[in-house]
Amino acid sequence: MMTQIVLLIGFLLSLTGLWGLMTRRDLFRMIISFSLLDTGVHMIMVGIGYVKNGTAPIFDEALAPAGAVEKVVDPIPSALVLTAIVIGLAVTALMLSYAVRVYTARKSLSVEAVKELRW
Amino acid sequence: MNAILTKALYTLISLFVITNYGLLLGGTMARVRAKVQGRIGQPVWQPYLDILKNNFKRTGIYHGVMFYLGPVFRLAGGLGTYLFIPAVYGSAVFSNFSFSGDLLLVMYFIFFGQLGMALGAGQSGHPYSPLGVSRGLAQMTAFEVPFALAVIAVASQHQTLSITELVAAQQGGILNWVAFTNPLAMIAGMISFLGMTMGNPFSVVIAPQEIPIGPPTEMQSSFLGMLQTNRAIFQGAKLVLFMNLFFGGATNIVSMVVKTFLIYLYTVVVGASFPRFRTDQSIRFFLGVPTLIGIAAVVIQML
Amino acid sequence: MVSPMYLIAVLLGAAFLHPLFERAGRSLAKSVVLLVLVFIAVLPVSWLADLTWRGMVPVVFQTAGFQAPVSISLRVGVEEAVFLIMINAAALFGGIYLMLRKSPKWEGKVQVLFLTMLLGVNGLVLTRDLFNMFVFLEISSISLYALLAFTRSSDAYEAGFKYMVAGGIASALFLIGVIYLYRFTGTLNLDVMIAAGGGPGGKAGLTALFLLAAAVLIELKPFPANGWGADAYQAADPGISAMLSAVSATGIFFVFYKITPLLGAEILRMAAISGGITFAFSQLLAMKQVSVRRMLGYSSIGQIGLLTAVAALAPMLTPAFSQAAGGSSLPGGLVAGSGFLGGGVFPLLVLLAGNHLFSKAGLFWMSGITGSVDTGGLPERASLRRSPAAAGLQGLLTAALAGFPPFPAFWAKWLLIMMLVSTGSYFLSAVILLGSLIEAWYLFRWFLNCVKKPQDSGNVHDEEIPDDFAAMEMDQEMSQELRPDLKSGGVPVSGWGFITLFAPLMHGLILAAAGTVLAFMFFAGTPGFALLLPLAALALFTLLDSVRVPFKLQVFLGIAVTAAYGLMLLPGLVGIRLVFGLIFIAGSAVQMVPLVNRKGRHPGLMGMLTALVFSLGNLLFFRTSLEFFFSWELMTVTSFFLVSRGNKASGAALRYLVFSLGGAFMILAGLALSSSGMNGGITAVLMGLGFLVKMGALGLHIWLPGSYAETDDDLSTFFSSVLSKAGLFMLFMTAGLLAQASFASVLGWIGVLTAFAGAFLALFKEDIKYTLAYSSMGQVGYMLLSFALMSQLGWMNSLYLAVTHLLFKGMMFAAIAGVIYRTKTRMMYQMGGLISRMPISFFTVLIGIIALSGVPPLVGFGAKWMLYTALIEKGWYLQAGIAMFASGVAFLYLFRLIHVIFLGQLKDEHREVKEAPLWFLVPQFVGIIGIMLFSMFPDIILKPLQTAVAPFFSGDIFWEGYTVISTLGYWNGNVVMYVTMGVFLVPLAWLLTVQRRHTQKVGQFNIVYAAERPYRPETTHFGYNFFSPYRKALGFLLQPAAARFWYWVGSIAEVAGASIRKLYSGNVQTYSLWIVLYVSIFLLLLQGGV
Amino acid sequence: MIKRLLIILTLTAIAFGFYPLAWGVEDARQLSPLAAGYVENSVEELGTSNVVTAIVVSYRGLDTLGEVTVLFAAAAGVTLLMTSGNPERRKKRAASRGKDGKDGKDGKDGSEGGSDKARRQGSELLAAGAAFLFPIIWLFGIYIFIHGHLTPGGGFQGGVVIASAVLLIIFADCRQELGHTVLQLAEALSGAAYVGVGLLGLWMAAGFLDPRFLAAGEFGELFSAGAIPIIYSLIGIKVGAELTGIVDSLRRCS
Repeated sequence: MMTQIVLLIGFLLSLTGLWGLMTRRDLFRMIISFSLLDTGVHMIMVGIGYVKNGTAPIFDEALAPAGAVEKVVDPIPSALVLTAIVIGLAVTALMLSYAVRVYTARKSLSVEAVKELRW
Repeated sequence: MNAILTKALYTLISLFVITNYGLLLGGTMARVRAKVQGRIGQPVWQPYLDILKNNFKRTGIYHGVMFYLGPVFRLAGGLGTYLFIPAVYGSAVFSNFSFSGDLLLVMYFIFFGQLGMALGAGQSGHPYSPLGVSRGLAQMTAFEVPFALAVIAVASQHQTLSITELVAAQQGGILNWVAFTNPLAMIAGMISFLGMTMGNPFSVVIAPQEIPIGPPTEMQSSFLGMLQTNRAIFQGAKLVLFMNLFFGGATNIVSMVVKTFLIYLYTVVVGASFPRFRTDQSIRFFLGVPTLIGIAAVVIQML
Repeated sequence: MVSPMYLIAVLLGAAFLHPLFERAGRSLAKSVVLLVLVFIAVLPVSWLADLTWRGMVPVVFQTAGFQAPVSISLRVGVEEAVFLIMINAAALFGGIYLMLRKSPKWEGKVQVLFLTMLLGVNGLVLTRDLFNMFVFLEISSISLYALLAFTRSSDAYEAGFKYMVAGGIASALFLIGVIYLYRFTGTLNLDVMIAAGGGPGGKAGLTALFLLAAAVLIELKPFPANGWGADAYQAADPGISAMLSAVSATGIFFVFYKITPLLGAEILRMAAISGGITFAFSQLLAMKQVSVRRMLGYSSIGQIGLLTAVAALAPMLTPAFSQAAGGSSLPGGLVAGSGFLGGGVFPLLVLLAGNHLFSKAGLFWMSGITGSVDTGGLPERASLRRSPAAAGLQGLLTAALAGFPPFPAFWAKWLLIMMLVSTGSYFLSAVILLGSLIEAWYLFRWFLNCVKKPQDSGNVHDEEIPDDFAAMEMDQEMSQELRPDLKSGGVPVSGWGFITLFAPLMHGLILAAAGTVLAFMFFAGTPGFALLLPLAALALFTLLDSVRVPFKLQVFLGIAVTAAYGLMLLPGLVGIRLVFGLIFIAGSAVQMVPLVNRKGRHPGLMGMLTALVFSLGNLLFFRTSLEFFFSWELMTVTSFFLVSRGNKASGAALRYLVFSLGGAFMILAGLALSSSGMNGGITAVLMGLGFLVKMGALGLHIWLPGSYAETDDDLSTFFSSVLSKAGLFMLFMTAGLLAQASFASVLGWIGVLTAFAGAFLALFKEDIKYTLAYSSMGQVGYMLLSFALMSQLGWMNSLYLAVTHLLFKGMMFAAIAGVIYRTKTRMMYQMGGLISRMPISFFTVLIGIIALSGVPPLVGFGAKWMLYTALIEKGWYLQAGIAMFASGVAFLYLFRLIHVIFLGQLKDEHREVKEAPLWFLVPQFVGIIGIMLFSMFPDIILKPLQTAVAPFFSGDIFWEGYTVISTLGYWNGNVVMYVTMGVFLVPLAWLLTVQRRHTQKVGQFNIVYAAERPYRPETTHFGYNFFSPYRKALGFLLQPAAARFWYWVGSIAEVAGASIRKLYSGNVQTYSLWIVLYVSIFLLLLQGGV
Repeated sequence: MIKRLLIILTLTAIAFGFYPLAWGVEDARQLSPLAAGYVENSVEELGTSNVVTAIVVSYRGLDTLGEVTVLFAAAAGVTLLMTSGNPERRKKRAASRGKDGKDGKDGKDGSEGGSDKARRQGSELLAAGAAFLFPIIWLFGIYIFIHGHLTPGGGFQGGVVIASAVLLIIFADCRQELGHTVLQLAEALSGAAYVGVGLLGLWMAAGFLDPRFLAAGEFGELFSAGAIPIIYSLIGIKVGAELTGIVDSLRRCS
């Protein structure tokens, strides 16, 4: 149940991102929509990793290494999502600087300003 | 050796006959034409006089080698054309050199003289000469079409291209003539013959009446004489050819004279009774009805 | 084996430390980067060595000291090694290209990003872990995103943004797919998944797999979701575009190749469909492009699409491949080769990918070096002519990309079509062939626009008559200034340092070397590698050019090697092959002589020429269809390059290429069909059409006049008198296929109509070369007609015509070339009266036209006699009638030719003209001697021909001394000759006697001219529009119906391209819409269970 | 409008396609064997108490290396985009940033982007707070990445925290000059060191990026789990440096 909720939210988020990407006219808004898409995907990844009433896979007083297998969530998606987040961050940064550049070159942030190349 | 000598002798005889016959025929026809037009006309032997006069003219001018050779080519064309046709069927004297080539050879040898003449006229540098040449050649290609179709029809009818065999196939009764066994071919051929003789309505090439236009424009003295000689021989050759093709050839001189005279008369009559075509008109004419008739003749042979 | 970790470590270390290096000094940094590039280029080579010669098995390298799937593993197998060799080599030269270039400077972050991009691509190729794949994908993509900004133009920023949006969507899909795959299979390791039997089942599993595949496909820029890719190609710096196309695209394609075992049949089918569509549509799109780099970009997209389709079809093709490799259609060489490359479809993929990678990168660089931005040509009327090295290089790369032999794509094309047809997927093969045709079209259009002379309008397909006599002077000036042998040599003046050509040069060399090796592999079975002689000749003369050997020497050498080739080859031939062998080789050797007259340097000319002659010769002794096709294509491409040398030939050359290639593709299809056991009518039609194109049969002839006439004057003769026979020869070779009565009669009609059309069109030409070109067309028509008769006389006549046409057309072309060379004009009416200045040429032409028009007693009549006899025997009466008409018309234009040039009024500016140079006269003498001999003694040529056709047709003609006797008639050339001489000499003697000393020669204007003296030759010389009555009577036949038809076909393609372009509105949101649409459609189809 | 409709249709279509993924997956009952293996063996294999760290740094260390590279490439890209090519112009810009006035925007280096509406300077309060908080945040960041193998967090988190401190400073004073040399050195050396550690693993231990060439140490101690803390620290430094660089080159001062 938990998984499905997370997944649904994740997918909704991604679709929202796509929607914004395709409809918002402002470049920065498009970038924001893009990070929405990313976040949605990350949520999906986390949701996949969830195990029924499991806890974080970190051993401490509460969680002894022995027999931890039944008590923890899947650590792999967490590891992957970590990487994915950082990569998303990098892409967003680069996108932003591109947007800035487009603005300085075309004096406009409207998506209509980036239609020089076509056909 | 002996055989060659006799052959040479025969050739000379045959040429002598055809030359004189051609000249006389020309003179006669000129008279006929005059009569039709209500004139008295020139004496029958006028062509002889012209040739002699031209040949013994004191001064002559020429424009270059090809101009000099042009008439020679022309005459060679005429002589050759005649010499490859058997004039009289079964006669050793008049069989000429027909053994060395068949109908196709004759048809293509006609070009030989045309080409040489055209070259000679061309070098004269006179604009009218190539003008006449271009008209003449254009017209020639046109009337070649029905003629070729007629020839093909005849050849396919008798399954041979050898003139002698064609004549042989027409022996024995007037009904064996191609004219009757294959009338369409005959009609097509005879119409194209009108073009071949360059009389009216296809006479624009040499335009006899106006200031001289056409290949012979610059020709004079013995060059012109040579051309006139050729005209006689060539005329004779063509007549003989058509006689052989369509009218059963001739077994002796007399029948040859009669038949060729009639054939020639037919062209003169037509010429006297029709005005002149422009070149493009005559091209369209020949590629029109006559060609269709020729095709019909061929198609009949196909069926 | 060296661990691939070092590859990663070195790249990363260099990238991380690069700022410090640059602090120490730019040159140091540059050299470090170069070292790294060299290292990563060499490492895979060592792997390949280990894997093949040392016979190691593919190694899987573990990281972090744990076994996969616990840790990430990298695999080094033959596939990885081969692809990395190609990719890293391209990267190395790409780096060198960027380094050698003046601006923009290649330094700082750009170098860093270059390295990280390479790291990403190498990792993509090596890794076996899906998520790790994602990481490397992102590394390469982000580096590329950043590199796009290299040029700092606003377009670059725009393109970069679009690219990032698209890439972002793709990676999102990738992540979803990967995480679900992990969920369903419990692992991220590719090998484990494959071992577990491919991807997970079920709707969800399929969807996950599809998302993975879709992400990779989108990165490969499928139609229509690829506008952003084209934008990037267009806006990026050429060096970066090259990397984009060669390195990144190839790497991502390898990812797709890697995951194909996971994807089920359905997804693979969709990938194949998508790839095919992408290929076809990209070619259509590229056709309309103005920007060179966008055009090349679309071409890359198309090629990658083709690769995708092939990789996706692998399961279907592999059995076909093994069967074909075992079967006859592939020589043993390839089987060994395939084993060497890992077998299966893989070698095909390597050939396609490698060929595209190297040639495309090279072309991108060339566009950067020559500054060619617009497909319409080079800026400020510059022309690559002035730099033969660059022109040759671009030509080579273009030919490689278009798949001409010996380059890898040629073999790939052959294998692919063979396999596709053998598996019965005809539609795909047709699409591929059509696409390749279009691709060749626009690629070579660009090439021609780069090399054409500035004053070449590029669409010269017919004579251009100057407006009036004033224009005539200017025309002469221009032709004088244009003629390379009048200019002070064609010394190459390269606008840029030769060194900058290094990178494309290396790629060219790699491609050539690979092609040669492949040729050796494919022709391993054949005795001797004579098939490669053309390439050897090309290489030899290119070498001579590079060391600046004088051109005259080259010509003599060329004649010598041609003669040697003939001596080596001809003795082994008999019958028809021998006849054509003599035509091809002896004829060419003789006609090379006039080239000696050229001054200055002509790089590439002799090389192409000898290569052309050799490939023609190789046609003679092919045994397998591959050998034939190899030589055929080689002949096509070499002759194309010869045509393109003409002063105004670019348009004609393009037509020539497109038509020849189209014909070749038809032939290829026919061969494939027949090799797959379908010897039905369709095969015959395809191959017959292919050969007819080469012969310029009516309807397929519109390439012919331009390319015959616009070629350099001393080269036209090869096309007219030698090359046009190639198609005829192949018709003879494949006669068995075409022997059915229906085909024969159709061929016959085509032939006779071609003969008529040729003669008729020649009639109205003022430009002498066009007259001769159409005349050749007509003659070939006669040959075709006689061939179609399928009778002894017919075939004899066809061969007889082939030989005699070589003689008289060769010598006429030589004479005319001499005349043009002296008078500096091609317009006949501008000449005239030249007989007094050039008597020998006149005599040649006289003999020529007598022979050609078939007037007795010369050889021409023999042809007519046999033709009509055979036609009437066969019962083709109507054809005979048309043929006679055609020959009459031929007589017209021939007379016009000789009269207007040599007779009539000599022009003032030609009064000092001299006879043509000796080198032009040599072939004329040869021709005259030959013609006289054959006319005098027809039997010395007819009897051998009779024996040549004896194996096919029993004799129904026989001999009686000199008289040849058919069932219908007879002909004694010997006696005819004597009689003609007699009747000619007697009147001549008579004339000489009666002409006494009073006969005198008079001046030019001394004519009876309506009582006034003409003072200008121009006004007196009747030459222009000579047969106006004919035009008046039959002018309506001159409608260029065929040209219109083909123009219509071409415009259909262009319109299609133009309408598809509308999809690419340039709006990034539309682009992303297409992407999502692409995904959703295929996704729904998939879940719909299609 | 048509386009809008098409977009809606497309999105519904793809949502329909995603449906089986979203709804077809139940909660997992137990770990996948691979994950179970990690949970069971990470302690004795690597001696990390944070399994995720074990995976990120060691088992899937190559991913992490690549991740660092991605960030590095992005930083390089941002620098490439944001600074015009030639260094002397960059110097000029730095100089102009040093002193007041509108001459901050010069040439085509794009610094006039957004400068049409002058941005307000950071307030006194912000400046003081930033100065006070800066070391603490730094300390916190360092703590996070050296304890990455024991507690939640790690190199990336730490690096981000550090960069955020710099961001705070820049908020306070946009014209704050950063030591580019230091940044560059830190970035380059930490990255190279990371690669070097990986190679050490290859030479001295079982494979590339194998942290076990150092003693596993006492479980749960700070100096344990082999080279993992070192790697994480290097990552932390590198990430911090790179993000700082990004922030630096993205800033636009009036």
